[in-house]
Amino acid sequence: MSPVQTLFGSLSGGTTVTLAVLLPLFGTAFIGLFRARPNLREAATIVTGLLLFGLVLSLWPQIMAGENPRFVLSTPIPGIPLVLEVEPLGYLFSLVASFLWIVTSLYSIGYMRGHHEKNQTRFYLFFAIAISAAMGVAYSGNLFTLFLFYEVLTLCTFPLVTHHQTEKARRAGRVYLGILLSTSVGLQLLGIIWTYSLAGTLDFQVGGILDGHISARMVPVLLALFVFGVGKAAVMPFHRWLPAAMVAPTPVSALLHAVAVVKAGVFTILKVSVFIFGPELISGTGAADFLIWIAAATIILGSLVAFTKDNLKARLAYSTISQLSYIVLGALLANQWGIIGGGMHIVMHAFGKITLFFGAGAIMVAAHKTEISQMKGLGRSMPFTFGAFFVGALSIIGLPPAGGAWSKWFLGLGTLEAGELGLLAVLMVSSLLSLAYLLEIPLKAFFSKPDRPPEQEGIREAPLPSLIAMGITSLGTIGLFVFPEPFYRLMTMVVGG
Amino acid sequence: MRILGLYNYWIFIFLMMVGFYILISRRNLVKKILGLNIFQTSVFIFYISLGKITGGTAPILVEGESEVVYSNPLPHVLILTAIVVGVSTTAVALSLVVRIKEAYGTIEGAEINAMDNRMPPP
Amino acid sequence: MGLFLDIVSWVLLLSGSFFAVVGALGVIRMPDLFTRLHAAGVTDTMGAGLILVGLMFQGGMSLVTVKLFMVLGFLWFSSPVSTYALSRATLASGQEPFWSEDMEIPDTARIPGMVYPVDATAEGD
Amino acid sequence: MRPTRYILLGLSLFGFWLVLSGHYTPLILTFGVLSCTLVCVVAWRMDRVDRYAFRLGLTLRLPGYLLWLTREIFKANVNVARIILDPRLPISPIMVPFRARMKSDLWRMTYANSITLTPGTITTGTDGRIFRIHALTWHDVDGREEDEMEERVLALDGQS
Amino acid sequence: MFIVATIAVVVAMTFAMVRALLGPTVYDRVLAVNMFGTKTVLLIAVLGFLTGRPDFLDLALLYALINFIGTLAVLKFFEYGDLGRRVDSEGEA
Amino acid sequence: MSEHLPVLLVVIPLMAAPTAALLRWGRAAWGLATGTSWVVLAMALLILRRVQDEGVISYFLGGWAAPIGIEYRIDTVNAWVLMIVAAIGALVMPYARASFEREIQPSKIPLLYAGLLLCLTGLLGIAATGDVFNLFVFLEISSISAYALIAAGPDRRALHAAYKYLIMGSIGATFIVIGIGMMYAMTGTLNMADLAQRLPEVSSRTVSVAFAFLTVGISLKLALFPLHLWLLDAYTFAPSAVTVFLASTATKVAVYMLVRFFFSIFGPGFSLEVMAFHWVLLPLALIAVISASLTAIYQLNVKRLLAYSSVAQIGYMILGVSLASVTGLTAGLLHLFNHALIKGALFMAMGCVMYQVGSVRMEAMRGLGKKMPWTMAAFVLGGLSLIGVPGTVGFISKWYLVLAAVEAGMWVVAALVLVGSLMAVAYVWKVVEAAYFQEYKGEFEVRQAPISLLAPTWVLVAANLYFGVNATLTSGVATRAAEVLLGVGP
Amino acid sequence: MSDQVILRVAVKIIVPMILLYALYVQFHGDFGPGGGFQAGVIFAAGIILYGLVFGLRRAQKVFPTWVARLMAASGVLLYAGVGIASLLLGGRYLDYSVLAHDPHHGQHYGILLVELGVMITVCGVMITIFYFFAARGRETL
Ligand code: NA
Ligand code: NA
Repeated sequence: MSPVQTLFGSLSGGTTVTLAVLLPLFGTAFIGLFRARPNLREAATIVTGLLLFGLVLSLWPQIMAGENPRFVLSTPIPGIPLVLEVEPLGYLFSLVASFLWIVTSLYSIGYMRGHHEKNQTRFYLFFAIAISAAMGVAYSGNLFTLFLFYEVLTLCTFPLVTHHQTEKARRAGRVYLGILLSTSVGLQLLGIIWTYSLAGTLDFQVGGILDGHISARMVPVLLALFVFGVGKAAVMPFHRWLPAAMVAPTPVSALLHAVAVVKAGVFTILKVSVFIFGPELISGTGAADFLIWIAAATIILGSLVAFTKDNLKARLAYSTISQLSYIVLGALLANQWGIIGGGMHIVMHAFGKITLFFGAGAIMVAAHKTEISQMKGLGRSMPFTFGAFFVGALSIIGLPPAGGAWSKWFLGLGTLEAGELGLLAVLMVSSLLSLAYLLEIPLKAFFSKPDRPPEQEGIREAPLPSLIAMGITSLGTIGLFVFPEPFYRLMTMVVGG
Repeated sequence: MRILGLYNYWIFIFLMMVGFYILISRRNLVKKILGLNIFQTSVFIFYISLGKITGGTAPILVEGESEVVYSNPLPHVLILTAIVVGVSTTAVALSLVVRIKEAYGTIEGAEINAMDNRMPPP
Repeated sequence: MGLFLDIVSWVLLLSGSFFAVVGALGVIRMPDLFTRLHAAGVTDTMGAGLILVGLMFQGGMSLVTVKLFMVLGFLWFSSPVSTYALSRATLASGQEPFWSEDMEIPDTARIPGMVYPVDATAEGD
Repeated sequence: MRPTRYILLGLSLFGFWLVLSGHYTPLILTFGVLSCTLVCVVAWRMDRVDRYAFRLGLTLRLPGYLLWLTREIFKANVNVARIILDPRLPISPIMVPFRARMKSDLWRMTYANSITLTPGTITTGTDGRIFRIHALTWHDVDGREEDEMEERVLALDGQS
Repeated sequence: MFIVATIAVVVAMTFAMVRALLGPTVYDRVLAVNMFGTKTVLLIAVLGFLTGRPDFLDLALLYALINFIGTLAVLKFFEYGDLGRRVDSEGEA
Repeated sequence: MSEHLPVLLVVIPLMAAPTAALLRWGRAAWGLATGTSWVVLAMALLILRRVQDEGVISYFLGGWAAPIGIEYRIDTVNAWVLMIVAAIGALVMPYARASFEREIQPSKIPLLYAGLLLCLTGLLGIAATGDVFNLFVFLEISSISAYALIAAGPDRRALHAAYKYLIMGSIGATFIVIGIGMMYAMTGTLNMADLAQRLPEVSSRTVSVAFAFLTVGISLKLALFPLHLWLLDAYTFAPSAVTVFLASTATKVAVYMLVRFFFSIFGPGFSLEVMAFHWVLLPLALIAVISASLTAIYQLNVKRLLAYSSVAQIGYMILGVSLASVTGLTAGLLHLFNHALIKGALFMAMGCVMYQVGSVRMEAMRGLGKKMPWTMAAFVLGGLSLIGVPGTVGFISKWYLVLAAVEAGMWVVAALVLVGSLMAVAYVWKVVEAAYFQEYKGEFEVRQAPISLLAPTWVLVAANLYFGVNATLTSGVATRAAEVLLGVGP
Repeated sequence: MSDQVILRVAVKIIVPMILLYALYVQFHGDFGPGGGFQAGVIFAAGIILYGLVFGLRRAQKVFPTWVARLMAASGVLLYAGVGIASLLLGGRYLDYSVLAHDPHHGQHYGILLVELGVMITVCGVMITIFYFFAARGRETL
């Protein structure tokens, strides 16, 4: 018996699933309770995170056994229950989110205190709610439930994005909420209701629910409603919210880019592709043809824009936009390798990008630098930070020995399976671009001479908790290259391998 | 009788038009109420005409006694009720006008609107 | 007897109608408020009186007649009071009665010791 | 404020009730008595508040006077109607003061209203014993009818 | 015969209306409206007989009463500017 | 006694109203009003349950049969509306105490409770009665008391607002009573069930005229665009508790009247096929949704902003009704309830602000996120519900509405509904930004609103969330009511 | 100048008759509904006439404001109370036949009481309204 099983073994699958969604909410009670005592407050977050991760892990045997634990919360609308159900893809997402929450919390302790941020209790509170929503997204048993948690995630990250409550934050918040809500309400919800009126159900089913209920002519329209309606996937032209959200504290960026938000977006698209439309409907009708090229365009344009940004966080943001469309591309290819690659890239990009953001945040806290051109020679003062940054960059580019190599490899196979050499070329060009815009940073830090040397005196490494967090994620990135097996197995279960 | 019934309808329509016209064309609050009253009076006349057509169609039967038939009180009651409603509305309206006059110093709708607009947006 | 009553009633109604119309005509013809009040008095006293009495003959000895009588009584009671209130209010508002310029008051019509408005006007000129 | 005044008032009101009612069941009669009592109470309260109580002018000469008045009213109406219908509209309006000799307000009001009721003359104001009379023509106030009217009203009061 | 009376009363009412429109003073209009009211009382009475339903007489009496009080109230309002004071010369204490 | 519930429901508040007016002490009147409203709620719930269990309840006043006797006839539709009105009443009364004490002269307070009770009586009566003329009488009882209540607002413009409402409301009432008279002239009955039976047998031209009069009249009472102008000032200047009450109940009952006349009395066949009312109302509803939402964005007074939003929300209800399908009517009826919860919560939150800050202008919201956290949190949650965020009642309404539009193949309508929701984001967020992104700059110390204001507010907020997550009951009743109205289903 | 003897005497004579007529209408109107309303209007008209001539203050001494308000309220209570009474006696709301042993009498009493309620309310409301308006002079209207 593992300690995990000792702790949670006695719980039934359905209970565990529900608990996984509710646990972070219980955590908020303690966070609120200890608002005057920061150490206890952060301890509450970490402990909740550990418990949550343990809870998620305890589901592993059941998932591997092919069981899908399920729990109906309520029935808001007759025929459309609010239901939680775990399948391998959602499980994969929940593993990533719950694990990275712990790491991000650890990092936050260093960052928020080092940066003397205000309203830290609120920060941890909404962070926990966001995780709860992310778990809800991961375990949604139907599209309705997913939409509910998707929107809750949008709303509870708003106070995080606008954490500083400045005029700039207010404007960013408007863009953030404006794009995410208008796409989800205006397009996604319409798609969902349309789906319901066609299929009479919103349940996620293997092979999809729409086949036979929709005319081939309308499939691309409905699919487009979802691809653009899931604003969190940041497919162009609905990507502006992600760079705007850069005003937030770095741990929030980590949450947005790696842990929950954008991942919830691409996860939704994968889910819709696999369980609502079904791979056969998409590939059979050629419905995704033009959408695939929009994803491809986003990949290239995102990389190009990233290239032009001197602000580190902005560059990372556009990098994310580009990388997310890899996953969208995988979902829209809707073939075996595309889906596996897309799912794997959720994990790989999460670990790689969170490492990069931790690095960016650490540079900001320790050296107060935000522009890449100012970072020349910083590597000597902060070797550990830039080392971790380098590892993260490798993963995003897709080079060994980082996990990103695997997902990019599978996505490449997916394009070949679809016979689209043009798409393969897009992937290659984008990787080359990311090689250029990401590796520039550690190279400058380690090998360039600072413009004004005296300025860098007194700069030391980031606070310890942040360093530990970076260590964990960069090691994880490498570990994922060595040991991608669990996630690969989950994804093969998704595609029915 | 037939002609009289028609007369009633013409009076009804005429009063309705006149009342409605006064109601919408006057800016003076009291004149508006006058118009409203004429407008409502037209309805009473309309109902009186109804009483002539349908009066006596439906008698009240008292349980226990066979066929004790009273005259149909229904149109009468309806008119009376409508009058009560109209009078109450007029009373409230006039008391509002009194208090508007106290508060604004005028009962000209245009002037009151101008004063309202001059005040800071609510 | 019934015919006789009917004829009486018709005569009353007809003459009442005559007075009502004539009085109303007077209200239009007369030059000022006070003189109009006289004309209005015609409709209120004779017009209403004859018509209502005419109706009483139709009503016979019944509650209807009692009520008609009450209507008449009330009209005859209230009409002079209203007339008085109207003329008084008009005078109070400063409006002078119409006075034809070429009018003379014979001495026989004068009450000793009274000052007539016409004299006051004449003296003022 | 004497009780007899209210007894008299109550009785005359009850007479009024009986004429109107036509239903002589015990229930309705009871209501009648109660109603008259209630009205008397209100009248008493009014008298107390306004201190303006006067003797009820219930006299047997009243019907005779009313008959005479009706005849006068008819005569005057014919006159005024003739004026109205005359194309020349032969009016000569005049405002004259009248002296009224009645002691009681009740009879002064009766006199004033009688003047107004006969077309051709209207009472436009009273100040003590002086009435201001407006006449349609000066013939209307040559004094003869008015004097007779005054005598008859005085007779109602028992003054003459 | 009732119809003759009805027409006569309506004609009288029309004349009253004409006077109300002509004015010229507000008191002329009050006179006209008051007269219109008393003629309405007559009309109700005559119409009751014309239609064979003389049970509207209560209404006629009520109307006469309200017409009377309304006239007094309007006049008092024009003269004194309010309805609450006493109308005799002593004024209200 | 339980068979008398339909009439007791109306008579008890009717008796409480004059009693409250006689009480000299505001607190005593408050106690009476609150107790009455709770009793009424209990009765409304009992009625709803009985209707669910046993079907239509019919009650003849005085034991006379129609058409002389007045029938109180309660099916799922009225039971539903009764429950909404009673529930809001039961929450507004306790809320009113502190609010009135701050905004109203003490000597007038008992009269205001009397007014609220009378208005409650009228609204309940409209919903309970099965007699169209009786409905008119109750309509005017509620309207006249509403005029008086609005006029009690602290700003002098409340008087003018009440006057304008009175004029428009009375025109509407007169149109309605003309329509009722025409129906009576044609059929000789005022009973709704009898009317429904006899109207198809008579000349359809006169019926059409009656239909037109009723439609215009009810639209005025309903504040349907473009007849909505009275509502704006009325909601803006009325005392806070009155605004809460009227915004959550009065227009809802008007929608009920519309539905009752169109579907139960004239019948879907006549209303939809002969008159095709939905082709008139649908565009108006859409214009209401879009134009009122757009105008709301530019308001500088939050109560006025919410008033514009109400006009838009009425548009949603009428939209659902004019889609004329089971899903559409369900959406409309569901939104009756849901919007009552939403606007109740939002206006209550504004009442709290009025209580502590003395203003509900946009500037007054600055920094209140910190100063009045519970109040503003309630506003945010209510606002999310107004927007239609999943997990709130607003979402359920939008769901059915869009579903009905999609089912009817009206894609533009579906899209416009969602666009309206996005506009709601814009105007709700203006308040949120003022409260949370700006600093409080007032001179005096602002404290948390008293618990007696916050508790009812949060009950409504909780209801917004609860019925947003578990709408089985509400949508079940609404669907059944829609089926009753369309004459389909069991 | 005038001493208003005409108005004062006329009012003192006519008001008691008006009041009695109101009560007559009240108690003879039970075979046709609506008597209560007319009676209330007529009664109130009598008081208003008195107030017009003798002044608001005196009218309020004869007929205090609180009495008018009490009447306005208690009439409604009476009206509704009769209905409740018929419920308590086992009938339907406003089913007066249960109010007495003989259903016919019961109906009679019921209508009487209900009409009385109507009269009291109408009268109270009208007088209250008159007091409201009479208390305000031209300055305010
Ligand atoms: Na004379
Ligand atoms: Na005369």
